[in-house]
Amino acid sequence: MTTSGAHSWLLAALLLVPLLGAVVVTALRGNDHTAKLAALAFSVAEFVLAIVSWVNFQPGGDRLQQGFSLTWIPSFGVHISFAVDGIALVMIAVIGLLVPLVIGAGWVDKLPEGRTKGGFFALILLEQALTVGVFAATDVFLFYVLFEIMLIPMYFLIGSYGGARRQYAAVKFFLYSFLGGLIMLASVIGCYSMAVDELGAGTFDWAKLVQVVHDAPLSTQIWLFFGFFIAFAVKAPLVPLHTWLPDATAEAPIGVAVLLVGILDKVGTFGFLRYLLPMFPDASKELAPLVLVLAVAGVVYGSLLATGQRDMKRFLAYVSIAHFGFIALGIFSFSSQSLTGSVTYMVNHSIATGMLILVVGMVIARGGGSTRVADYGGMAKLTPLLGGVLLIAGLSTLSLPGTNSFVSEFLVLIGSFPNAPVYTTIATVGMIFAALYVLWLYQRIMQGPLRGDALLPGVPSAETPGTDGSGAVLTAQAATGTKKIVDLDTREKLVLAPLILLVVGLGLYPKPVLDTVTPTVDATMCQAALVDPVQPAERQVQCR
Amino acid sequence: MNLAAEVHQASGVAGAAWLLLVLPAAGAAVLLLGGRRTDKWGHLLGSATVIAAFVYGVLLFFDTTGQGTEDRLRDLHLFDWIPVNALDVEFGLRLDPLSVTFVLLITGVGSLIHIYSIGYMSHELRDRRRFFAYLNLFVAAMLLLVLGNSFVTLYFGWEGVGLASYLLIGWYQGKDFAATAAKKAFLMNRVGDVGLALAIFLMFKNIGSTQYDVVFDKIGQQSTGVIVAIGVLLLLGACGKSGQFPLQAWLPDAMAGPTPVSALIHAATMVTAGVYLIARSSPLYSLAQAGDARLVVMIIGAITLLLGCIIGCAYDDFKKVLAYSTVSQIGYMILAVGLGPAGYALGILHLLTHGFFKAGLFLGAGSVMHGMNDEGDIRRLGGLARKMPITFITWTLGYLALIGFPFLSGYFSKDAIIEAALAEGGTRGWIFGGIALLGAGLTAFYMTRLLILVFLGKPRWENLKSADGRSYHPHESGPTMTIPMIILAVGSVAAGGVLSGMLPEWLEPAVGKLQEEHGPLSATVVSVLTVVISALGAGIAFLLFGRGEQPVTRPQRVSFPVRAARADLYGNHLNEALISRPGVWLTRFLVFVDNRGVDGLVNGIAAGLGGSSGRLRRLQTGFVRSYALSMLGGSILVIAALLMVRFA
Amino acid sequence: MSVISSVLLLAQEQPAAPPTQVEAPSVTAIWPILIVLGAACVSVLLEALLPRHLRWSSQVVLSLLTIAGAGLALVIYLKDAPVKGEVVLNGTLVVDRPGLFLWGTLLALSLGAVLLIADRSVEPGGAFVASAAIRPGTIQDRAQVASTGMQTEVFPLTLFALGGMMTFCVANDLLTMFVALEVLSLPLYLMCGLARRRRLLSQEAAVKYFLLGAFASAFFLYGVALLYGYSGSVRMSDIASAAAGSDRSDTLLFAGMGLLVVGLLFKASVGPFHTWTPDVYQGAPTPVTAFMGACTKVAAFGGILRVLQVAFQSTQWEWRGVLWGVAIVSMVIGAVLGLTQTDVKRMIAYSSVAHAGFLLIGAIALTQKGLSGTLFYLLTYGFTTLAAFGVISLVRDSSGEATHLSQWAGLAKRSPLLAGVFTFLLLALAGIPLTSGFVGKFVVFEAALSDGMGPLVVIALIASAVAAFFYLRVIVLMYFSEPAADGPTVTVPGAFTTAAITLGVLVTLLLGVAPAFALDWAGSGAFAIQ
Amino acid sequence: MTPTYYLLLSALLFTIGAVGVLVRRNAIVVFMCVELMLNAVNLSLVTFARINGQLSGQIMAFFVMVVAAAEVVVGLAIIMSIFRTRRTASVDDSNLLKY
Repeated sequence: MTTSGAHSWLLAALLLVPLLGAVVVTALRGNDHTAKLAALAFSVAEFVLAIVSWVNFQPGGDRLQQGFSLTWIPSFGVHISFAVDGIALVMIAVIGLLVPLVIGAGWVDKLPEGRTKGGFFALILLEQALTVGVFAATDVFLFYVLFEIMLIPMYFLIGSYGGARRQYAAVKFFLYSFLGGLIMLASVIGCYSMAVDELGAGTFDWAKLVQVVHDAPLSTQIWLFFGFFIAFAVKAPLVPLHTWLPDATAEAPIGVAVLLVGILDKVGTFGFLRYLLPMFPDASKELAPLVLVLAVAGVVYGSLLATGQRDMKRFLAYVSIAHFGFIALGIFSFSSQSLTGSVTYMVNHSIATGMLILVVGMVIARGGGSTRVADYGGMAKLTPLLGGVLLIAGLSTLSLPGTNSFVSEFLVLIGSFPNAPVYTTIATVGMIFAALYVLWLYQRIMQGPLRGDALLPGVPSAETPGTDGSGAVLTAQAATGTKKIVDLDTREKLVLAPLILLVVGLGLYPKPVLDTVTPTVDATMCQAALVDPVQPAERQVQCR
Repeated sequence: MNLAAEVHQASGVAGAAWLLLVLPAAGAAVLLLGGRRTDKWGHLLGSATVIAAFVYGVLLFFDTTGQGTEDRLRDLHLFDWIPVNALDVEFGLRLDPLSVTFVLLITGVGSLIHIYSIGYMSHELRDRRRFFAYLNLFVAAMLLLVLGNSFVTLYFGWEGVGLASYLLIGWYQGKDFAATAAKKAFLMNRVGDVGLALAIFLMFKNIGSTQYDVVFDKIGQQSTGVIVAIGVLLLLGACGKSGQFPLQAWLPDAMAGPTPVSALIHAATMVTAGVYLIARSSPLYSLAQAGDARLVVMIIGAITLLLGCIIGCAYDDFKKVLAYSTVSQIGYMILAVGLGPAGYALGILHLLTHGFFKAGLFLGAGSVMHGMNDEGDIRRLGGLARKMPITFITWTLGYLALIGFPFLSGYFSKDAIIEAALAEGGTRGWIFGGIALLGAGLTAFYMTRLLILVFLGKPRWENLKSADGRSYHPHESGPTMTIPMIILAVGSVAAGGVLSGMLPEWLEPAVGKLQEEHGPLSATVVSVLTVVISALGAGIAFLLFGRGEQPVTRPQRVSFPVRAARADLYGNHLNEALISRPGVWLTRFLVFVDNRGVDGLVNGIAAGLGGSSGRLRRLQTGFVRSYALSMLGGSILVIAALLMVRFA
Repeated sequence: MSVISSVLLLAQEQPAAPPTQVEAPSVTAIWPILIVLGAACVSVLLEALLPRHLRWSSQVVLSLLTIAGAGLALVIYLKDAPVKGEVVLNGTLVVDRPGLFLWGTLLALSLGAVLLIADRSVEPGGAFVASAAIRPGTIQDRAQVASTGMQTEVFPLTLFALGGMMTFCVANDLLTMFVALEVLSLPLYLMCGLARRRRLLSQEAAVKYFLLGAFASAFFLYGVALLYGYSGSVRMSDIASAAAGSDRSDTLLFAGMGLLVVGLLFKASVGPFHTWTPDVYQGAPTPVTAFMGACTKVAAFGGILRVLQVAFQSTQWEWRGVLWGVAIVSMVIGAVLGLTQTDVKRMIAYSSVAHAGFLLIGAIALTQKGLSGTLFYLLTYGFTTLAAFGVISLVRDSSGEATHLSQWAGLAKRSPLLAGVFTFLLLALAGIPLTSGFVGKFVVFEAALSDGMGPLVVIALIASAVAAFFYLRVIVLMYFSEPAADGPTVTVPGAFTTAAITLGVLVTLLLGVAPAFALDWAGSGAFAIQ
Repeated sequence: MTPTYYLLLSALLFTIGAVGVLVRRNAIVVFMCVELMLNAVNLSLVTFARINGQLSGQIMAFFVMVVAAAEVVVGLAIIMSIFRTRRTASVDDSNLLKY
């Protein structure tokens, strides 16, 4: 075992702790309570580890830190080698943050009969371990392996714990990603055999492969590019490869939806940054217009469809699709601002949308599980706090200045503008749509007179807003309590508090994240031989 | 003209300018997080923070005046906000006469309205502290808007005030129309914000920074195209925030919010942010290459001021008339700042005086509605002068100031603008000056109509009941409400006279020297002309409404212009027809496409595979001989293929 | 064998040459074959001589010992085996690295198969009919179903088949190959017909397999004849050299090759010559299906590899395109037809057709990589299938095995362990990483891609994505559906079946996680050409 | 008389056999057709031996006969068993396994 850089034990621990957790929790699944506590303990431990590893990360230092490597399949030069750079690090931190919250949010959820909390949380921890691995893998073969394995726990999470059409959703999710992955496999093999030709001995080491592939002839690059691109475009759903996401999100339990949108999909955009740009710079430049079109299409298309949804969870899926459009836009407009923006967008989207999903989940829980927007209305009267957090999550989703998402969206747009003014302008107009769908949702659920089947069973749900008078009547009914709807309890507050803190904190002082990410982004730009359109007055970004 | 020449680091008193942001923000935070616990003293805390901010503002003002004229541009760097290589957005404050002026306006009027609200919101004690929290939030955001030292920090405040106004318009969120109005306001603002954002992107692309000093320093070297583009995009932002044509439709609806909100946000401060933006960008607009941009600004201003007046003449809703009056007055300001160096100071001057009297007018309206079960239909009011004397007097003073009664504040500011407009010279001068004059007349008309229908004439409400079935018992409001009104009234009377002298050179470091041009008509002629026209308008109003009974319900059979005006000159219909409805259709269509088309294709492929599989497996008949046949066929094919490859 | 070989020797000698020149053939290399076939004869004798009640036990012991012994002999020989292989019995057999690898694979797989065959815990008396002579549907038949007797001839048959397979892999000339082909086929025909329950199906399977098999070997044989006519010899190396330059018309060569290959593809159940596969897999007793599915595939592809790489290397540019087509057809048929199968065994059968397509891709990449990749793939596939059928044999209801998919609904609730194991095997068949199936696919596709077969690889990947759907379907049924009211029970397997399944699963996992050593073996040497 | 004719004849016989397998229903007859194909092969083997002036082809013919004989044994056993069950040797009757 060779280690590169200090603190490689941290990374190893980051990989093993959730794995161990999964095992332990499975063992304890007989007793719900202990299992839940164990799961929470492990996830919190993982979060602490993530923070420690962040603290020990030197942004100025090597690109890849805290790494270690073991030989796996010598005949193919496959190694089990992990390491983190700035981008992977922040994503791992986000995973560490979200999982405990998801566990907390799912604390009291009702599961389908015959399923145990233990099993549920164990799968989540397993998924966590795998995703950490995906972000940290520095061996392309290993990356591919984890990229595919990652599907299986998620497949069972959706299929076993999901809603009515969960089988359809699970299979659809799996097949989409699996097909994408297989096509990527072709490209992986292609790169490998290029390495064989160039170096004599084949290797899957990411850094070496970059060296081998990145000056291949354009035609070759384009083929290999597409192999990776399709896989990643399915994961980070770019229109038109997105249709699995609404189904998956709609059927998955809330916590799983958070992981799906907040973490799994990020693997796609992460792949853009880690694999497409460095390995196929020419192809990336050549095909950037294509990707930009898809990205901007995603922004507009996703936003419009979000406004057209009747189901809250599908709504969330389309919102994410729009956001992934922004991320892709930032990545493929090739400026350090836009790239940094995209990375921070990945982080902030996980936080903001994660929060939004959790809050919507709390709304749904109060509405007796109905996900139809039309079943709700005027809830803020009964649950002002819930209304408040929904609004905060919404504002962060529409990236209002002062919330974390603003920083990233601003960076993406301002960074993309110099290279891709037209696309950026269209995307900027997308900001209006964002406001539209968020406020629409907030109005339908929280504002107006109290209404909706979910809140007032028996009272016909008013598609058209009822008059104020009837609203008053309904309020009276609710007060007399045909159905008891309570505001946030302590557990929910505890789950949401850190998110709100981050939403505001990172909105006002994003520097820590930016400083961690920017050096890695600069390194990526150098690998892809990209130059900032707007150069800093005093210094030019130096390539190591 | 090079503004960024000497920007100094702020120190001493000015060094603590961050207090201006922190005080109200902290107030808001405490009230929101504190929850019910703070119900008892929340309103006091809210007011206290703003008053404290005002006090500091005054200190800051004197500290600034203490500096030499050329040392009055000061930056206060707080921390790096968004630093990524070339882009370095710092979170800093710009302390110069312009921003300090706004600080005084915002905190001053803000304090008054906080105090006023204590009384006004006494009906709904349960939520009062949340109301104050929102007000504080607004003040903080507005201060950030005017204090920020880069366009990004400005944008931060810009959207922050948008949020606050969204929350406050939607205050009665149980009512759908309030919620809708709030949403509408936010969305139309966003349209403007997009313009502002794009302007910022352009700056970064061409200048490489978004800090005021750098931008203003380098803007001169940019191509005309860039300059005009930035100018127009900034204007788009201004239109959104300041309810200028074509984005004016949200402002009247915004009156769904409580009256103090209308007074503070939708009359005195937030809606004037557009004017601030253009004045702040004076180094850009003052450039010779920016002529076209400036012309667009003036056109927008002119159109809006007319449009506002005309609609104002037809409305029967107390607050909405005032709202449209605001629209048109801001039109004046925009027109003024559009005039360039000749107008920045005048625009700001009018902005300040307008801040005083319009806030006063709104508070008066609020006081009236407070006493009349929230009745806003002026046809159901009347003869209230005796019932609420203080309100009547203060309101009348504000009214006189607005219509430009000689030597009240409106007289100084508005006349100056008209004069400057005429002084623009040539047909331009005549057109804009003429419009401005006409506007003055119309303003006098609708304001007089308002005055008569509300305070004078016979009381029409005596045998009426309000919507919630109560009969009206008009009464004067308590001191917390009247005192602010009085103060504002004083302001409306005096401000113009006081400020018009000193403001121009006070602002000079920020917006440049006021260039007095002399148009075809001399100043005296212009002011006489204005007064005459205003008097004319007022007179006509008296003739129409002063005598005889006024119907309680608005007459339906009226001339086309009136109908058009009542329909906001079809602005909303236009939005509806051009944007909303097509948008809805498009969305429905896309949803269909996504389910049937994109997803349908995927499922179609799956179904196709399944179907073909179902059909193909029928070939597995179970008969040995058919299997043998397939084998034979296969082998024949293979051999044939082999031979063909070999021999052909 | 030696008799055959010496006669053949005569055949190859010039007629004039006196037979005295025959020297005693060296047999160290082929001890494994000799052991297996010898033991087969012995066990026939046992059948004849031992009383009924002793047969089962003695047969089981004998078979296991035989396989163990053959394995031992193999290991011993491996120590000092020449890397370039050695020719024995005057060139009828050539024992080279690939051949040895295939032997190892076959022995290991047949060990598992024998364990399954010998098992009597799952079904009292084992999966085989008490006496094949009893007519189905009669009283005696019902009696034999209940009885614990068993047609122990299965064991000698198995051993003969195994011997045939091992010979088939190392045959150096086409005639030996033909004989070996029959030696491995004929016992299988019989074994298919020996199911204890559902005997009609079983017999039907036997008939179909037999008729079609005979039909196919006729093709094979005619191909041999034509090639003999073309090159004047049936030794592969001679054919190769003749193909390199010969005055005879190429029609003979290519027609002959076509027929020959068809015969082989039939055995390997490559589409469109797969038609027997689903019926026979479904009808045959599950242990036999496991044996066929695993071992026949290995042997057949061993033969295909040798024929293509040794005999037809030089003409590859003529025939490669055609086999491309065959591979595509096979993958498509397997993947698409598998989608709508309702019987687990049939489903696996179609999956085997698809896998045959993948294997063929490796086989037509005439490189060292292609060879080692295909060999490795065979190893992985064999064990996975073996274990899969082992698991299938455990899910039973009153009328025997419950192979209809609808009966598998909600199985995970009844028996999580079995569901878990089967899921793992299905994922391996689908080629999910960390299972041997993935590594197998990887090496084969890698070889194909580096040999310039990109498009074929892409088609293969898409096919495997489609195939993944029907594996998922089973998983969905087992985990996400509610169990049927009168669903099947999961029998607790006895030692034998448990051992077989464990073997398969362990190997599948091991080769998925740490494939290095097996890859090295598979890549340790090329075919010996002489 | 050139050996080519023998080759053609054997090809013809092979084809007849193959067609027979396709068209005949009776299992026995089908099997006989297979035997016919094998013997067609024998013919061509012998012919080629003749052409090549070798013995080996003829020897192979013997091998084929032996193997064919073995095949007959197995085949008839199977066909017999199914005949006893179904009282018919028609291959079309046994198609329980399909689709």
